[in-house]
Amino acid sequence: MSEENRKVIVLACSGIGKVYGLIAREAVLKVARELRPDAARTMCLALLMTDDAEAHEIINGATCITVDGCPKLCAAKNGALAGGVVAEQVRVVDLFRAYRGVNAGTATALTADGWKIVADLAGQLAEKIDALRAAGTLEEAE
Amino acid sequence: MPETTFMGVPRSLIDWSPRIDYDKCNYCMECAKFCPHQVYEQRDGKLVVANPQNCVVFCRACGKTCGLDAITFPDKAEVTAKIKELRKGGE
Amino acid sequence: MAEAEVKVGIISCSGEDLAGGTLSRLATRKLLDERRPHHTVTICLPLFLAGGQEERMFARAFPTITVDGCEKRCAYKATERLSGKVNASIVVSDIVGKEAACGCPLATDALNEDQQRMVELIADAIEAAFDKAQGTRKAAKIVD
Amino acid sequence: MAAKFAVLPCNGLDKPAGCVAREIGLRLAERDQAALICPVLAHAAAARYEREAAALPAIVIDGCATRCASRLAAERGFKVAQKVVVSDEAKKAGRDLGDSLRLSDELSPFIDELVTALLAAAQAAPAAATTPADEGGAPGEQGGLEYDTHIKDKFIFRVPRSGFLFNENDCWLQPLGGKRARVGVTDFVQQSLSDIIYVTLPALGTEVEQFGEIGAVESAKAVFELVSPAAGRVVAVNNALLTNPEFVNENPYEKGWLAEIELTDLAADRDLLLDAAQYMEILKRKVAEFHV
Repeated sequence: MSEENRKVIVLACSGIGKVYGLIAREAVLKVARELRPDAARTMCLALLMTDDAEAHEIINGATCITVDGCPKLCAAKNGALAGGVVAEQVRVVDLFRAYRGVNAGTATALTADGWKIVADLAGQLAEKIDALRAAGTLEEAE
Repeated sequence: MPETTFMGVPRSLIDWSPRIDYDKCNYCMECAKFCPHQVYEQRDGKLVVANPQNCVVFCRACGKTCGLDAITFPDKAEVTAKIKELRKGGE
Repeated sequence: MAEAEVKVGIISCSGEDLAGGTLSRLATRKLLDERRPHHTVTICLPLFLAGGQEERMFARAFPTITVDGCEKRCAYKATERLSGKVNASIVVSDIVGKEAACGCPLATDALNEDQQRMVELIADAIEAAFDKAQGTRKAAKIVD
Repeated sequence: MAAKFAVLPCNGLDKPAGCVAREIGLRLAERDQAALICPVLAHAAAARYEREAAALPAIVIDGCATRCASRLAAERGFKVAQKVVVSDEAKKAGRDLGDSLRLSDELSPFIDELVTALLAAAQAAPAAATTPADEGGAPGEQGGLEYDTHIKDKFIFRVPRSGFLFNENDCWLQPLGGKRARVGVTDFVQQSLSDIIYVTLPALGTEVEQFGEIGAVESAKAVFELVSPAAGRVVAVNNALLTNPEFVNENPYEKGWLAEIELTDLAADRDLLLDAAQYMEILKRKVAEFHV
């Protein structure tokens, strides 16, 4: 198993209608590119909806953390449907209960508060990735 | 603009809108920011109920934003009775 | 009954693995928010699988334009397969070049001036497709 | 013959009244081919009786004032057509239920009377308790209710075809039979608010006037305070919404209900309420003015 395939797949929901989807996306990009580039990778959720053989091979049996904006759980459902093993499932709306009344921005652009939520969420995702690594989950997935 | 109604009664005949106690109001404008129906306006730094007819009959949600309790509403039972009466009269 | 105006649907790929995903999203939102705010609707692409019948009807209810980051054209393929016929397919890499589209994914606050110009260019292409979609398809009744 | 009612007895094994409740349930099931609901299983496996809860009006039999069966019925979404508390009935009839957990023959006529009365009352229950099957339709995907819909762009607004009353403040009331009724918001509210992230439930025991506040739902966009369609006392709340506020988005008429009230005087309040067809007109007007 290659180093790349040992990484946790952080799967964002592709939400484009509301701020929650953008927060999911930004947090996933942040954790995969800045916080844990050696332990996490992104994948295009849209690609998993096509019959792309290569993408399905990568996700099949791989450990995933899904980050969904809303309760429709597009990332969790599509990730599992494509064969991914969803170890953790996060919903941005749940996070918002701790940020009641905060204006996080829109589906297009985040406010400073919105970016703060992204940073918090990305931090949480990094911890989850560390925990999965410590538990040896990723080795077993081989 | 066509006449709006509530329960078949012309909105203009229903006395329902926020009252501001100016002794308590500190002009924080939280109520104005909260209300999506443009009931409030700020005129020369002062908060006014500019569009009382826009107020949703029996909605009191903006009152919750006022930490100083400067916003009150008419008596609900009286307004209800008035609406019932107007409905009867209109039949 | 008055004829309901039919809005045009725009579906973006949102690709999380490449810059084209960010560009396609932002260009799509440009149409929705700025250029044709009252005449466009969108839907999150993965809802075709994660949602219900209501969501899958999307491309049958609206003339639909898909916007994809790269030549894999996931939004186009998934929409045709799961929802309905697509009126126009925009591919970001055809407009801004493969290099720009297939680079690292971008945070929305990390676009440089070139990339911001690219978003406008892509939005121009969507807008042209939008005008065509509205012009060629007479308003069908979907309400009531 | 298909069952016409679901029967949910408390089955209380540690009290004579509970044993009487169980016996009433059994006799109802024998006399009217009613579907017996096991309260223990209903509690342990939430999905087990979903079909019955959605499709059949329920007769709920509580042994004592703890009213376990009523609570369970509310939690599991049963449409309660009739309910009875055995200890209350015994008191009214001047009957001593004794100390034994074994039913004595002496109680048999008392039990039969209650069974007969319950059946008669349930059969004469108001339209609100009738099932979609009775109205000639099959239970829909959403549960037991049938909906009329109004579509604007990609948004679908549903209004339950029957069994509900509405006010112009986009709140509904569903009479459950007896003096009970449920209260919640309509699809207009949940579609306008978008993802609901916080629900404030009214406190149990609160007395609410017609058009008084009865809870609130909140999204990132706005807070919506529920305006009660009728006067009453809050006797139950949907605690599931505290952890799953999205139930209001998923179906505000069924699993997204907010509170159950004991009605003060529905006949008096009815004057200012709308039926489904009237509310649909109001909803269409509001949707036309509404920009997402």
